[in-house]
Amino acid sequence: MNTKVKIAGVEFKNPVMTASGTFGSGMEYAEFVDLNKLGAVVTKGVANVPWEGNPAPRVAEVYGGMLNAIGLQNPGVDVLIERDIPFLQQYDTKIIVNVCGKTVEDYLEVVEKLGDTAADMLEINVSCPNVKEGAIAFGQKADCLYDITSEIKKKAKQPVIMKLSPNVTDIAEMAKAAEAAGADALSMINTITGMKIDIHKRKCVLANKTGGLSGPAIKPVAVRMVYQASRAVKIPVIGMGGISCAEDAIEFLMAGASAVAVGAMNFVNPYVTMEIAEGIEEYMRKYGIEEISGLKIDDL
Amino acid sequence: MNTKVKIAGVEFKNPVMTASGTFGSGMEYAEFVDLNKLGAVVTKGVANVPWEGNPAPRVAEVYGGMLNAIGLQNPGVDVLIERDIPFLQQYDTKIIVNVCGKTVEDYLEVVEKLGDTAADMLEINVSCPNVKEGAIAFGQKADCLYDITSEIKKKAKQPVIMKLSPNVTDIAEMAKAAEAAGADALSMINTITGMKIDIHKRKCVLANKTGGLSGPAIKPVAVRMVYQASRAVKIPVIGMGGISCAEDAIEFLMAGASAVAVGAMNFVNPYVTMEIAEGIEEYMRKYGIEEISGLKIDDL
Amino acid sequence: MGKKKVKTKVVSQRELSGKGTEGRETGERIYDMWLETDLAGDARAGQFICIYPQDKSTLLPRPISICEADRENGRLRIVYRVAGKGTKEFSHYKAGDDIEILGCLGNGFPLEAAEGKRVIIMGGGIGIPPMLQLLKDLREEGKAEDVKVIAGYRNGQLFLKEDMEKYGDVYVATEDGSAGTKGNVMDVIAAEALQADVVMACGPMPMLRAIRSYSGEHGAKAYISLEERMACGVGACLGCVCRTKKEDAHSHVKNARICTDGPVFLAEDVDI
Amino acid sequence: MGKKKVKTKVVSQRELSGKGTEGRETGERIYDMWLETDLAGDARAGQFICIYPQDKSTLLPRPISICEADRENGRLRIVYRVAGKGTKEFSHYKAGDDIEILGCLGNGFPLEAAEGKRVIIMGGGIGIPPMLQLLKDLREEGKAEDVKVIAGYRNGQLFLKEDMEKYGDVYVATEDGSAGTKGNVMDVIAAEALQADVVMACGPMPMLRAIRSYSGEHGAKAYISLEERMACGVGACLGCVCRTKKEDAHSHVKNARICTDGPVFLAEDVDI
Ligand SMILES: Cc1cc2nc3c(=O)[nH]c(=O)nc-3n(C[C@H](O)[C@H](O)[C@H](O)COP(=O)(O)OP(=O)(O)OC[C@H]3O[C@@H](n4cnc5c(N)ncnc54)[C@H](O)[C@@H]3O)c2cc1C
Ligand SMILES: Cc1cc2nc3c(=O)[nH]c(=O)nc-3n(C[C@H](O)[C@H](O)[C@H](O)COP(=O)(O)OP(=O)(O)OC[C@H]3O[C@@H](n4cnc5c(N)ncnc54)[C@H](O)[C@@H]3O)c2cc1C
Ligand SMILES: Cc1cc2nc3c(=O)[nH]c(=O)nc-3n(C[C@H](O)[C@H](O)[C@H](O)COP(=O)(O)O)c2cc1C
Ligand SMILES: Cc1cc2nc3c(=O)[nH]c(=O)nc-3n(C[C@H](O)[C@H](O)[C@H](O)COP(=O)(O)O)c2cc1C
Ligand code: FES
Ligand code: FES
Repeated sequence: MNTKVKIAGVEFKNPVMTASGTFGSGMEYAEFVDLNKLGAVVTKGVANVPWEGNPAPRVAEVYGGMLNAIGLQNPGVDVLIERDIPFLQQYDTKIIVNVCGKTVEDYLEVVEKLGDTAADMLEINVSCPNVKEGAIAFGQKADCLYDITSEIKKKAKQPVIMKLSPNVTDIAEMAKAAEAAGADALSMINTITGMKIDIHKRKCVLANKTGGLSGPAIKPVAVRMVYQASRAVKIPVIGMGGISCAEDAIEFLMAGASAVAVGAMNFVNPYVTMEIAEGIEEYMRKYGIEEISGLKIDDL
Repeated sequence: MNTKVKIAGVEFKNPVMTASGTFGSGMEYAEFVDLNKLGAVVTKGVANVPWEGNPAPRVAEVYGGMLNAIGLQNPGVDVLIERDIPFLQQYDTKIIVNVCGKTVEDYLEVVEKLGDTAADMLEINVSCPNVKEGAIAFGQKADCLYDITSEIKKKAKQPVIMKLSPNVTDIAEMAKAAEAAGADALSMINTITGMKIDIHKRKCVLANKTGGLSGPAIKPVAVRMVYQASRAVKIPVIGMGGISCAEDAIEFLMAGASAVAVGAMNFVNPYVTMEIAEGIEEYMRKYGIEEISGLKIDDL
Repeated sequence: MGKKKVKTKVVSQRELSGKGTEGRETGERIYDMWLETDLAGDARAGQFICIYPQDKSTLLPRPISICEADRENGRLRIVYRVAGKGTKEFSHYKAGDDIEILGCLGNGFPLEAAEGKRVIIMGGGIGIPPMLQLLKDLREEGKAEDVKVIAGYRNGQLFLKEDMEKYGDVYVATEDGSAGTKGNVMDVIAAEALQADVVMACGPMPMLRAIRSYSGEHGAKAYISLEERMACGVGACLGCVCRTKKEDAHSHVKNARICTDGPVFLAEDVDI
Repeated sequence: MGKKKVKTKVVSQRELSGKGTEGRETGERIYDMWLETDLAGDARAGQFICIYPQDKSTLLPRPISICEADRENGRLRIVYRVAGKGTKEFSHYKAGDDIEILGCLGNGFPLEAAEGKRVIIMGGGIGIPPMLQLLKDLREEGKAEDVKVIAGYRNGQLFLKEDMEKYGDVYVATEDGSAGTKGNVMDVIAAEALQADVVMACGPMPMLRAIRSYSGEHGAKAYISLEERMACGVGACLGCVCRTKKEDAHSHVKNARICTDGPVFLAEDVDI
């Protein structure tokens, strides 16, 4: 049995990754998780310069999940390169750096700076719903997505994963646009825009009013989108959205994902990524499945 | 204190309605609920002719909610007019008939037949994600939505509520299109398309593969959409999606809804609609709010 | 007294597949629970109740057949298999716990159809529980000419057999041949050359299909209890349909609601 | 021993605001729970733990301060107010129940800052609990020149007052004037003409702001414990930030994480 997966030429020891923004730079969870046991650590979105993000409250709990409006606070790519990447290099796991920006130029600057680092792949977040300056449009309009993907592909030294927004009418169309522009892989879903109102305080719980919904509540939507997108394109899809256990991860792999990432559930169970990696193995053993790709069901 | 609300000239004794498709034609829940206590009963979607709907399994449970792919099974508008409307007329509640169709002509036929009935309002479902023949496009493209709304408005004798799909990039744009075409009110959200895979049977739980997600899991998305849409248009919005208690209903009313509808939670608590109507009154009493419209928070 | 959602108390619960019983190694865990509720007052054999799990990740009620109804004392018995999250939760309930149920739902078996007839009751696997109350009612009404019971089990774990034997002879079939006839309920009919005018049955789909063919071939009326995933349990959501041969009177299409028009159907009326 | 998520047993729980205590009618329900866990071994005053509710509609852990740490016997005490779903669930726990906690989190109060200083500890409302362990530790270390305690309550429901009095005099303020000085903790300072080189405090934001101004005006160092909504509790999600005066060393922006860089901050460093 073999749990290795290869995505755009990069080999991962298993298909379990951390979802960007939910695992810090790996450092914070290294006390709980043996990072050597993960396919990859995906870091928090990083921009060309430090971002302060949104005012607090930034998180709110909702039924079966949470809303967040962190607003992509980050220390800037230079700090990531000096501090976080070297930290992750100590471990036998792949490093995927999640990139955010307000303009195409912002993205390109980060991508170029990352070119000579140990980052194995770049994940381009064109879908964060919490940034006002228009970044959201990149992930919600197929032509914008096409353009930014092509630009990034021209500069990127590492394979590029485009991380798609679920807040769209047609995910397959977006997936195709990214593929056509040269994306090496896709990841999905980012959070679904939501809102919570405190009816006693008579105001939004989040300072930013709206925030991104994640956690088990969104899993059916995520599975559906992974299914639709993975069957619309030939490039691999990394699936995420509400994964809380190995069974959930397997559901994504069956739907068509080549790997999975775990987000909000790290907060509920800091050991969850390792448990999922083990659980997938167990399932494969039980059903005599040799390769991760054998989990995919072509004819669902 | 006054719990009455007026939507497009129709007066409801309170803002609590049943969500289409979750309350049959009222008959099924009349054993549990005193229909006289509800603002309105919204009937299951009805077409010009009987529809068989999708094969079973049609429902699946997911975290904090359910998927359904009923496929709009219905006995056709003639049966509704002969059997269901007279049944509802026995009660002191408003009757809203939910209308579905595959073509514009289908819709128009139903709308015309309903013209001389006791139906108080028509709710046009342009958003059911489970019908294959293209009906979905009406609710996912602003220009199609505009066209079908104008056509229906030309024929409809009753005020028309356009029920919007959440499976769109920009709900405010859709809301504006419906308003521009003459819609008297909007309702939202319909279900979000999702999927569930049985990893042991290795196939989709629903025969239709995908289904519509409803229940508490979708509430934050629904509140956000009601907020965005109600602030983009001047016509009233009826809010729904995951309402399970009075607090949830109040959240929608604060976000900008003029009334609310309760769907999947009827299945969990058949008395929930009545409890919500009472709970809203209690809240108003506690906070000294005189009118339902006083719950809306302009400056959220 | 109509359908109601009520709080009820668990009177007792025990595992039927507990240690010492045979076949436990196959992993089937079967539980037997008595509930205190006045819904029992007019419960009919073949009806079911819905139980709401407490775990808030699971919202929908679980349909479970009435296995026995103590109408005088207001008690219902259910016997169920641990199949997933909901039934797993139920298996942890103890005497005195409060749970919420919706009942009594569905039509139940038509006792009047047994009048003057040779009746065979057939239960397969977790379809056996509703057969107990059916057997009791047929015995008590006493209008059938004859009532025989066939119970098909997977293995030697013969739950409810003793309970049913209080009311008549029980023919047993086991898949592994560890008791009774090796095979299924239909094999018992063949092996014992049993004859019936009316069959009433509940069990897995292949068994129900076999009964349907049998009834067609032998001119017997077969009443079969069907299962489907449910949401409302009361006929409102149209989630639980089965295909019917003719247009259904309520739906006006060839679909009937198992929760309200069923779960018991005349086999020749449905398309299974 | 580092941060861990562990299963722990409830040793005991009682309601501090139970019948017979004054002020119950205001509706504040305060509970006092002891947990058995070796996380107690190196718990510091001002640190907190996160408790995971069992109710699956609520997933995020609830941060609750350590009120007392029995380091030898491996026990932690928490005192909390029923504020919503999670704390309501906690209030139903009984001795022997298993619960899951994450701990010990955050930095805690800097005991070394008290060395040779006149220290005033201030707790307001549900900010009082962490003051108990802080007081004990300051007493036991014995390096402060003087330690005084001010506890601000809403009403006569003076929870934890007796516990704190074991370790020193406690000045009380109540909003309704039913005990001690009428007003808040700052009113006690004025009324009693108390002086401090170092203030360590936890309580509602207006109180912390007042302490911050006081410390500026009187040249005292004020260490204040902040609160914010949390998701991870371990510094990974950036959910729980507070604004800082200068660029934070970790974040490189003017935001620090309350869960890891705090919850205790030097008042002059934060922008509240
Ligand atoms: C009319 C009727 C009577 C029944 N009587 C009995 C009985 O007496 N004893 C018994 O052990 N079982 C009975 N069942 C089956 C029982 O309902 C399921 O085993 C149970 O719902 C499984 O729930 P779960 O949470 O354990 O499984 P999960 O798989 O976690 O359930 C997920 C969802 O699927 C539904 N579901 C799963 N399996 C079935 C099924 N076979 N039929 C219908 N819904 C299902 C659940 O209700 C739930 O909504 C009956 C079913 C029906 C329709
Ligand atoms: C470092 C720290 C220490 C704390 N120590 C104590 C203590 O010793 N005793 C005590 O009674 N309370 C304490 N609190 C507050 C306590 O965390 C909240 O009262 C509790 O989380 C409310 O949860 P709930 O489920 O009852 O309320 P809900 O309103 O149902 O909670 C919904 C969500 O909001 C969060 N939330 C709600 N109120 C607060 C709040 N005030 N602070 C942070 N998150 C909140 C919850 O954690 C949850 O994620 C502390 C908070 C922090 C940050
Ligand atoms: C607190 C938080 C912060 C996040 N930050 C980022 C981010 O910086 N970049 C990004 O692409 N996605 C970010 N996400 C989205 C997650 O990576 C993931 O796509 C989403 O949460 C769905 O997965 P989940 O349901 O498992 O959490 C964030 C999510 C959360 C909850
Ligand atoms: C079983 C089921 C059937 C439904 N049928 C219809 C329908 O016929 N027409 C329609 O407009 N919406 C239909 N809906 C959508 C609901 O009216 C409602 O918009 C949605 O379920 C969200 O509300 P909820 O989360 O409270 O269920 C259906 C929903 C369910 C669960
Ligand atoms: S379960 Fe809803 S109609 Fe049968
Ligand atoms: S709660 Fe996640 S960083 Fe503090």
